[in-house]
Amino acid sequence: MKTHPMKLVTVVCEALARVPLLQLLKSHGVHGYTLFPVEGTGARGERPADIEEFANIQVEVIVPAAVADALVEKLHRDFLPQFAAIVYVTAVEVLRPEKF
Amino acid sequence: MKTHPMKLVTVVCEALARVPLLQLLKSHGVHGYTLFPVEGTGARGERPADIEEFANIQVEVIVPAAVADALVEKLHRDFLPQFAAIVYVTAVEVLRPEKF
Amino acid sequence: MKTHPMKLVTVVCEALARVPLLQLLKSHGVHGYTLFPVEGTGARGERPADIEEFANIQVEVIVPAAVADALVEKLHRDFLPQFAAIVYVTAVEVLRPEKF
Amino acid sequence: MDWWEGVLANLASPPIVFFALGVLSVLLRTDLRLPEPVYTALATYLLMAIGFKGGVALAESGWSQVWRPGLAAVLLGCCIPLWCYPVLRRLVRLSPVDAAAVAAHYGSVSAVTFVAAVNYLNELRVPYEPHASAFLAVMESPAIVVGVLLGRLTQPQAAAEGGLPWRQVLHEALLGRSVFLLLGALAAGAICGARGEEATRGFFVAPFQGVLTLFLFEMGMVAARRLGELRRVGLRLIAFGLVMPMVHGAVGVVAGHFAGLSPGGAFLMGVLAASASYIAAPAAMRLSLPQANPTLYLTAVLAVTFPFNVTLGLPLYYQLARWWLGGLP
Amino acid sequence: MDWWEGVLANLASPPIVFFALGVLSVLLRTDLRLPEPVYTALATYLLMAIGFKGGVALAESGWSQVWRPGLAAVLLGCCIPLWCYPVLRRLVRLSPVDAAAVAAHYGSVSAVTFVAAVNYLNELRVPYEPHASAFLAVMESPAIVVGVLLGRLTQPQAAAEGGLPWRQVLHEALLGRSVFLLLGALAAGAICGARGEEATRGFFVAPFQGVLTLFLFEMGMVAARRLGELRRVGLRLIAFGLVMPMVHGAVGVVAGHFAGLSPGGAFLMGVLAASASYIAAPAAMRLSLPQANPTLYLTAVLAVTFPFNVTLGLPLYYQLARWWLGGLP
Amino acid sequence: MDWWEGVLANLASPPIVFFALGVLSVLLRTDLRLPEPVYTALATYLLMAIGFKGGVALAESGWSQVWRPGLAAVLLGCCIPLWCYPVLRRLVRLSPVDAAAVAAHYGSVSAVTFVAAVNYLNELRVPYEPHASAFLAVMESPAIVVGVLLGRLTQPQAAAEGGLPWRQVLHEALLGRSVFLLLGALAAGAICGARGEEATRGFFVAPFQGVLTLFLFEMGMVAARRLGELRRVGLRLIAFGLVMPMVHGAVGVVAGHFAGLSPGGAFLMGVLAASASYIAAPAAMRLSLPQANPTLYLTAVLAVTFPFNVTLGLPLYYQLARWWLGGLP
Ligand SMILES: Nc1ncnc2c1ncn2[C@@H]1O[C@H](COP(=O)(O)O)[C@@H](O)[C@H]1O
Ligand SMILES: Nc1ncnc2c1ncn2[C@@H]1O[C@H](COP(=O)(O)O)[C@@H](O)[C@H]1O
Ligand SMILES: Nc1ncnc2c1ncn2[C@@H]1O[C@H](COP(=O)(O)O)[C@@H](O)[C@H]1O
Ligand code: NA
Ligand code: NA
Ligand code: NA
Repeated sequence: MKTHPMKLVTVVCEALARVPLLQLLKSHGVHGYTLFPVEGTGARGERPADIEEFANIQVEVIVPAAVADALVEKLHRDFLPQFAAIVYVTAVEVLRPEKF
Repeated sequence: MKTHPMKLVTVVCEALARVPLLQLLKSHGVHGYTLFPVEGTGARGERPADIEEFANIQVEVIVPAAVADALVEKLHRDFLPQFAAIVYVTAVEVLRPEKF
Repeated sequence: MKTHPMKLVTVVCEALARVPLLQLLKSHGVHGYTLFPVEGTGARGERPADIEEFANIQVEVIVPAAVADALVEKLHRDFLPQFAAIVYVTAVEVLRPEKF
Repeated sequence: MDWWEGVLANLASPPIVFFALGVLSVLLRTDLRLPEPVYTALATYLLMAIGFKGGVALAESGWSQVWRPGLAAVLLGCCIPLWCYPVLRRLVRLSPVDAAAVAAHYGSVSAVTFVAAVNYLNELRVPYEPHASAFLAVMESPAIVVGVLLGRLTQPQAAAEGGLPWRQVLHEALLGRSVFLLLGALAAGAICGARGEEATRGFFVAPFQGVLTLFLFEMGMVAARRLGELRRVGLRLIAFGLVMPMVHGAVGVVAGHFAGLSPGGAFLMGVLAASASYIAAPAAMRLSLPQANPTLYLTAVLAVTFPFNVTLGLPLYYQLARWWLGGLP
Repeated sequence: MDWWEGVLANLASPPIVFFALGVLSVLLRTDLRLPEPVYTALATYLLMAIGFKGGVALAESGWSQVWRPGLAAVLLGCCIPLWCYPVLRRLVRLSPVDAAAVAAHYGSVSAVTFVAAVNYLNELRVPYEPHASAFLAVMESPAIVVGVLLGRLTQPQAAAEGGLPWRQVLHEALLGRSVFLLLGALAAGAICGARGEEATRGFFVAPFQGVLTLFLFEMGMVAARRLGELRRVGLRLIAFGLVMPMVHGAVGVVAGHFAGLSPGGAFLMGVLAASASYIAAPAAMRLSLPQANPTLYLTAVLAVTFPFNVTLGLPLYYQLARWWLGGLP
Repeated sequence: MDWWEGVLANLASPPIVFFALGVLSVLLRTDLRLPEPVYTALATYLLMAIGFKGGVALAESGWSQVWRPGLAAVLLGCCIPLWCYPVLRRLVRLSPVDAAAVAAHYGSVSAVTFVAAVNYLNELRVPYEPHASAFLAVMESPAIVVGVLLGRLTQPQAAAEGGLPWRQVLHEALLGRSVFLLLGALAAGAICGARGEEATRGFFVAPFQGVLTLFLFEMGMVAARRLGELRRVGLRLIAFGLVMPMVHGAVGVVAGHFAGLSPGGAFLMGVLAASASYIAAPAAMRLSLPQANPTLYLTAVLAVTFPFNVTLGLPLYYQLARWWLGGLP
């Protein structure tokens, strides 16, 4: 089965950043995303999942490499300075590349 | 520490496809899986996590490369045409390869 | 945008191992982690998410390659013999490498 | 009480006001959200409570009074998809498999609409057969089976090309979570009897209307989140989702009357006929007729028919029962 | 009843005892945890219940009695941040943007503290204006708007450098989830009236104090999880979080009295002024003044002011009202 | 009432009927599922309610009446693992560490079984010591400590090879979530007294039996999901899980009687002895004796002993108390 290389961009951030993050993704032409409710600890303290607003979310989007570059650039400039978040990119292989 | 290359096959799909998906995995001799309740948006609309049946799940299985190929083939043929889903494959390194 | 290679170490284990696992991570100088409540099936039976104590968690940490090696070694020696768990490592690219 | 008074009384009842509030909260993008486990817990509670109370009543009234209206409910469930299908094919211009799937939804029933109707009668102090939830229980599955049959007959390759084998279709239709829970709670009520009801009154009876209010608040959000899809389903299907419930409501009231029910009971039968399933049927269709487009049926049922029924529909069907059968305040 | 008796009565009431138990469970690392959906469900219930009951009362008492204390509440909300800001700048030595954010929190209100205060009055059988939750509803937003204004005026580049545009700031302040839910439930109560209250009494009234008890148990854990951050915020901010509520409590009691409230109502106004927001304000600040450090405001509000208010604060503000206004047991 | 009548009365009570329904829903693969947060919320509620009511009673009855049966409970908890261990080694043929782990479970207690027993007495209007939940609270930990001791003594290298240090074992045993919650709620009840109980009656008392019913419905599903593991544990362990509770039930009734309890209280002591822990003990064993196989103890406790106790066990232990001690209806 032929698979096609794509980039999986992952953002872990405070749940309050949900709306701005999804808007940012949309404005970059991302066609879909998957969102996980998570708990976490990082440089900016613990985020126990006891109150939704103060917990974390993880958002994953699969995009072509070129889009990934632009998206990461944008996240670095406009998202990371404001919110408790980390961003990373993984190489994946997808079926049906036309979807992404 | 010696680690061993394996494939992580990820399926994000509507929660209603849970039983058929797990059956398909089982019939391919997959020894284990991990399942996440998720929210998502894609070509087939938003899937907010408000009613369990209409939300998404993400299922991850770690398998040897050969099994991954067969599994992806099967998913492509029998699963993707019927359900709102995406499938992708990531290269990972595991401990204790005999488990997978 | 320049990204930097790191390792994502993933542990899927029984929820009861939460405290020992987080202690182990902390003692290895891990600066942050992300934790998902998950369901799963593996060699040691099904872990449906019906009672929190008997469900699974997935913990992900991003660390430099050297730390990943030491961590995996430690997990192999002290964690895997005692708990129902799997461990795997993925190559990722991060922004702001000084955080990890 | 005329229709307009009935509408106002219904619109000013806590469950409906909070339903509207839920809709509004989505329209205003307030970020309110009730997590999925809360939805599941509330839905489970409502089905358990209504089934249990129905079962206690069933054990007291005995089978002799139940089989005729029960049979009427099953027949209604089987027949509604049969006439919805041609309407959906010709007037709404859906593909065969989409028409079959939508038809199944309108033949099946919505437990929450039924609960709101029972509540409406209680508010007006109108008597009705207390075992009426048994009709709800038996009316959920037949239309699903008929719908799958329609879909597979009209598109024979569909059955081959995916979709569950028949054994599993029946399992899905007869043992879906809501059908099982309702039938199970009915049986539990019949077993435990009045004494069991007495013991659990503080949980299943006293807070019931309040829980329904909270649940309809959540349903308002659920429905409103699908409003955006309205433009994808077309005006014809929207019209179907408004007109057919009225037709079915009328048919149901008449059927209930001829099956021997009191005016209150006939009203409930009308509500069941008018209501459309949004849990059991979508789940079954997704697995049994996967080629059908879920946006069509989910949107029609959740964003059109359900809101219509709980706000304007209930008083309308009540008036029908009042005009035709009399004896209602 | 003197102050000490009042403290003991409050400390021995189920909500406060369970609050302490929640704190203890975190300190002893017992691994107790109530999942987030439970928190959301309980918080929604409390806001719905209190808003609904207030709305029913509002419809009965009429607007004429409400506008004066309502206006007082809004004015208090606007002014508190104005005097907190210089205190936070000079005495607590926060940066301008941090001072603005913290000031917004202390001008806004905590619904749970208010609910605990109402409970306290009910326990003592003290009468109060039953529509008082309307003041809670209108007092949540103004301080948030003023706080953002302060932050952006004092650091003009902040507005440019991120943070929402003003339209969204207002949306966040006026349609945050708790403001919307409270206002909505007030409207619902006003629409449904006494009859609607009667119907939902078994859910919104009978179990209310017990639900509050369970919720405060969870709040004890939530607060205690932030205790570890206390050393990050500095003694000065901790002192602020203890002293300012007392000042505001006194101001609020007086304001309530001059706005025409009964002694019970004036006490509630004092509690509102003294309380600090831990949901609406943090959410709004995070999005509107993202440069402000959330550890500062969250810790001060959750780990200092909230526990102080529900344990020692309530009896204190009650004594103030009793000494100054009389007529209280 | 003879044994068979007692069985029927128990089997027809709402909690047990819904327990059976939960089991059935898993056997029929209905896809019903109550999410984990609902489980946690219900379990927390039940422990809080029972502990709180017990604490109120404790404050009234005073320590003098409590210490003898309390001591009996602790002693029973310590001794049961001592005789279970050789039985599990020789007759069931488990390895030393597995035998120790299973023994700990049967010495510890199940709060839900206890609650069902209290409910059973209430249904029959049999009086019992209202502070009996104190015995539940003190009987949870001792067996866990003894079990870990047994496991580590018989396999000295086990302690070295992993497993927590003793300080943490004790923390786990004495401050596990259910022990802490029960003891805390007992203390809360003792502090708040009758007045606090009055205030929270609408939450902790009125809906209690209904909540128990919903919880046992979920427990039915939880237990049934482990039925598949039965073939992994062997017939001998299954027999152990059926026979030992009867032995312990008899011992507990006698011990309760000699410790000065009323027949109703002695029955409850019998139930405690007969019950086996499925939360506190598994969690503690997993961390303290990680070499033990969790499938063995979880399956025996959840899929064998728990269902047996709540269905047939309760009426059986009741009959024992009735025959031996008299004075029961
Ligand atoms: N090294 C890491 N590995 C995995 N997740 C992390 C790591 N650092 C931070 N995170 C996640 O990112 C969130 C925000 O991080 P921070 O801004 O460092 O507090 C944390 O709450 C964690 O969920
Ligand atoms: N580009 C994407 N990146 C991440 N997840 C996606 C993407 N596209 C779709 N998904 C997920 O896959 C589900 C099904 O996708 P679809 O069939 O396109 O609606 C969506 O609900 C998302 O959870
Ligand atoms: N092959 C696999 N792929 C994905 N997850 C797995 C796999 N095997 C095990 N797991 C996860 O790891 C947990 C512990 O595995 P085990 O110790 O094999 O029971 C399981 O409950 C699953 O969540
Ligand atoms: Na119908
Ligand atoms: Na305030
Ligand atoms: Na025991």
